[in-house]
Amino acid sequence: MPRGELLVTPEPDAMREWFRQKPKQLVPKVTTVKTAVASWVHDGEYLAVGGFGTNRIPTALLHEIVRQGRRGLGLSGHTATHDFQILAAGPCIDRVDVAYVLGLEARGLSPSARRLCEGGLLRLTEWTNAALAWRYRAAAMGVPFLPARVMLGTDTWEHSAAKEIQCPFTGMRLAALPALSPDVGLIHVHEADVYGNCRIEGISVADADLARAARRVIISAERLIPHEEIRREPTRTIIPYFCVDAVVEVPGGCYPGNMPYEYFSDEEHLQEWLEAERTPETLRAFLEKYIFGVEDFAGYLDRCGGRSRLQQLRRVELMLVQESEGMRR
Amino acid sequence: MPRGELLVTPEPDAMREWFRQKPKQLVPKVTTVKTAVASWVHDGEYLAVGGFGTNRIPTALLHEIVRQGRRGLGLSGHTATHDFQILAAGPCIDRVDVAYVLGLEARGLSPSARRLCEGGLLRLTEWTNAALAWRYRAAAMGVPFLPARVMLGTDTWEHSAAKEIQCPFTGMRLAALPALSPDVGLIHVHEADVYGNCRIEGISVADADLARAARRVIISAERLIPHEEIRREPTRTIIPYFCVDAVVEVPGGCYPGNMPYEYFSDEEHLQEWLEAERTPETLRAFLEKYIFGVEDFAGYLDRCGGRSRLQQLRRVELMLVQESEGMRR
Amino acid sequence: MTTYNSMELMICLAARYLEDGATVVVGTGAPCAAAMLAQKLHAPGLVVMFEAGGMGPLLPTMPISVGDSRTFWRGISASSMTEIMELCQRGMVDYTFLGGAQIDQYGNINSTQIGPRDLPPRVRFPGSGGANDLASLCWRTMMITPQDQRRFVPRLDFMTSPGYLHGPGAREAAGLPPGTGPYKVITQLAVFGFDEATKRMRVESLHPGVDLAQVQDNAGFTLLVAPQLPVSMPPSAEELALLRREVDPYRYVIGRN
Amino acid sequence: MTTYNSMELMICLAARYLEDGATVVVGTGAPCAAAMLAQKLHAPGLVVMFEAGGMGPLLPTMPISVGDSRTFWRGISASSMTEIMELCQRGMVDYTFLGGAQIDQYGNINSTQIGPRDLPPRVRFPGSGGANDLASLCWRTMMITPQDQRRFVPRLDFMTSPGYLHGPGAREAAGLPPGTGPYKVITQLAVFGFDEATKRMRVESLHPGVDLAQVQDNAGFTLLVAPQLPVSMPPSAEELALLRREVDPYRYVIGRN
Repeated sequence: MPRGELLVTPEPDAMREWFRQKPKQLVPKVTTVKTAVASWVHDGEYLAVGGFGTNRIPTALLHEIVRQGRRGLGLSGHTATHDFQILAAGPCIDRVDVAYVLGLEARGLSPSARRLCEGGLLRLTEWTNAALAWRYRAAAMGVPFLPARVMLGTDTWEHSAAKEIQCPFTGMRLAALPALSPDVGLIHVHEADVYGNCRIEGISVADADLARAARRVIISAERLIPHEEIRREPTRTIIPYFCVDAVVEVPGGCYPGNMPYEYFSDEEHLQEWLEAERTPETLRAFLEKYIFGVEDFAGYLDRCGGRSRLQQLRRVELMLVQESEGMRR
Repeated sequence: MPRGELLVTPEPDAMREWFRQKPKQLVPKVTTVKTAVASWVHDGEYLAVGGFGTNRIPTALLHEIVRQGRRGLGLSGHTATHDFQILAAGPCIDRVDVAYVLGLEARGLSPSARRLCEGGLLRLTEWTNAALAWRYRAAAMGVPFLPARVMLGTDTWEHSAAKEIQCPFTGMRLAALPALSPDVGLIHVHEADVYGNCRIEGISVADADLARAARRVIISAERLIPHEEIRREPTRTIIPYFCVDAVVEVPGGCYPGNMPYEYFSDEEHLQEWLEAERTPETLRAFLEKYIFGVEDFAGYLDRCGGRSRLQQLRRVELMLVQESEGMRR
Repeated sequence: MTTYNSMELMICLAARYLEDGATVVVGTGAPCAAAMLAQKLHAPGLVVMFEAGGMGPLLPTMPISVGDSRTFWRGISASSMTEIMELCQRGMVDYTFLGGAQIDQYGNINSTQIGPRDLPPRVRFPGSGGANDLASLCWRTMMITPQDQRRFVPRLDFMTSPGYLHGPGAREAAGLPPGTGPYKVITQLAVFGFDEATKRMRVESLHPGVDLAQVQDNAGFTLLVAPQLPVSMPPSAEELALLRREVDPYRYVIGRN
Repeated sequence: MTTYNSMELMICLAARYLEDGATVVVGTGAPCAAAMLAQKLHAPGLVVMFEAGGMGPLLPTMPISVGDSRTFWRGISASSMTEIMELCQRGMVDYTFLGGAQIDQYGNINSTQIGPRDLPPRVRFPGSGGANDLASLCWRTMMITPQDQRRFVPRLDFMTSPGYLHGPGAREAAGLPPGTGPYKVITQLAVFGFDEATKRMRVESLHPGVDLAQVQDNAGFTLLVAPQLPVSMPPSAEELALLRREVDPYRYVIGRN
């Protein structure tokens, strides 16, 4: 019998009222990273981050959350790795629906994230990647739960906040996954227009559903494109504008992550992060240098090698150079 | 308490065994319409048709089913209009999960379809468009049902085969929609490679889910494209090849329907259909002329005006000519 | 004085309810004409959607089918049926329009069949399509329909789509989302709303030249009457001009009067 | 005679189980190397997928992340997490590979934490990620792992992902799809399968130079032993050449031995 804490309660009727009030006008929503975070992300709220791990993540938005000193945030951790690492460095978060955090996959575990978890500074409820993706889907569909065949029989199940149900047609035992409507969804995309219509190239992970599930959505985009271009190929719109509250244009906004077709991950810098986390003191110095000590994300990019570094990572992404050339340990 | 007949029972475990056996090799699947229908559509099976009404429907495949004289078919009727009309003319079908059949929207009701329904020659279970779309989705997800907030409280509900459930988190009363796995899915797409990887331009209706729900899938495509082209833009693949059993290239294969970006519907010919249905005798003559009396779909297109007619409909689609120029009543 | 026919009147009346920035799922015909007209008048930001997946098109002409390529021409998205229905289910759609063969005093609608419920039906209609879904999920349901005793009936032969079912609280008890339901019914004679307390249909305005008795004579159930009963505002010259010249130049809909 | 390290041996052994035309969801590291190697040997039609959405890529190099752009480079589709997980849930995926900190005799796996279950954990690991999903939904689960008493434990500190749970019938009773479960475990010492009757782990082959006592000494539970106990077939020169030259030229994985 699952006994994990349900960090966000499914409330389809309350969400219906919320979505009814959400503006549907085509009004320009372009703003700065600073203003977007100041206006739309508040202490204590529950966040969900698009992309996957180090891939297509909204790094610029996450840095700004740390820079503005948000506290007491909740997080949906469906393979949140560098994103979790950034928020844990704050530390901005105090509770997590966790499927996969802490690790940066093959790169190792994040010491500061471990300190948070093992120091008892986080409330954790266990889930799986699919469970969290389906929980967004349930919210996007406007239903309070979805059935699934995962987690059953394990401690992951016991420490989740799922419930067991029986299929009324087959009698099958199923997991019921409660709809998850984050307060804020943060998503980095390839292209957006000023109203928030978005395109993503490559895998979309869970972002189509996340954008529909969240109360508020902040989009950072590699580039703005004309609204007419959206209308020229409506098949490619993965997020419609009325889901979106703010749009910021941040070229390189996923750095040091991998933005498909744009630039590869900066493995050296990710390694520098991990090493800086060894002690709270080295982490502090690192954050001072890269986040608190710069005005904005452009300042961070400059300290990381600026345009020439991004150009190099673009060559790696396009496989114009051998990836061993300084890109991995 | 719903008392409609459940025409297709959800059996996730049996479907798992089916999908396990389905070949995953990249083998060419291109064949003819005749062979595809002969090999993959059998008397008594349950069909579902892609597209919507008169839009992006696999007309060539449907004609061939009539031409080969299939009998006793079941049909998922989520806005199946011209497709239903064709199968009803056979008559190839004896049972329907019905959300919207008979009518051709604003064009009027199909007399032969009415004769079938009102003559008691069809077993009908009532559903809605969304319910049938979500029933495909449930099957595509591999779960036995999905919850929804439709049909409740009406006669549509009473004559459906849905069931009521209570949400384990909120206590809400919900409709449980049973997964629908058709024996055969028939889908017309813009582009496919020889293995069955498909692209659709414009609205996808319920076809992404249908292709994943059906035991067997026959694709007709406006044109084949090189496999390398699929791999060049994997973001655009809406149906992956391993869902697909047969691929046929049929330019104009949706005629007299509307193929987005390719050609508009032929309203004159659709009107001719409706008028021919007035009596069984006039229908017989019509079918003789257009279906039984031709070798294949190319023969039908020829009798309908061939290339020059399609060219004209292309101009209407692209709005290069006024649509009033002979395109509508 | 401008002359107009009933269809033109009904479309103009319907258009006025669609405010700027609202969302509406429409079918073909009069509802689509009303939405297009609203966009050209007071509601350029009205977001029009179609159940097959079309979202926010710059409608170049009236669609023939709710799935044809006009429904997503220069749209903001060419999506899917589940996308649109899920938008409705999570509360993002303000309005929808339904049609049907019969309507009762609670705004329940029959578009399935005439005759006793045991199969085979005496007259079979298309069925729900997306109507039941939209009537269940959108905030406010409207109807543009001819009115007579055969259509305004005390008891439906088949309840395809939910109005207020059998009265106050019935929708919520059945599991339908709270706060939803029929909003306006527009006929050739009058505009109807629904009484807050009883959820029964009530006359809210009479079209020019129509009296209350005439409206009641053309209904098979007793109509409630609003405390104020104004005359429906006839189409303005501007409305008619836009409707005739830009919305429906080939008179597909307004010619059906 | 060719020399090879343990990691190379484990990857080559794993690759041989992946037959042509099968589907496999892999993570980074050894499983991905095994899948790539299989493709270059006997299974050019092995369909490799990644849980974040990558489907059937022409893997140019080993991905660093299961969501990086290599995972869908020239893929047949760049899809989504739900697309991949639903493929698994409806039975279309034959194999998956898991990793973890602990495994028990039923093939249950812990990748969540070490120490008592009450929070805070003594040592916290990443957690399930997609592991529990894949172990629940794919037909056959494999594991490539170093083996010692700390990893092969009588009782997991936390059961992240399901093996056979507590024995025969337990998966089905819990609601997991019938016919699924752990298939092979490949360590630096031996290859293990699972006994049909008891669902307990059993030694099926010993790596060259390893004896059964050594294998048992490195397990915290009693191992069953297959009736036939051959020596694991060492990597061929061809396997090693492809693994070293084409699959992992920078020794990201095989250098970790």
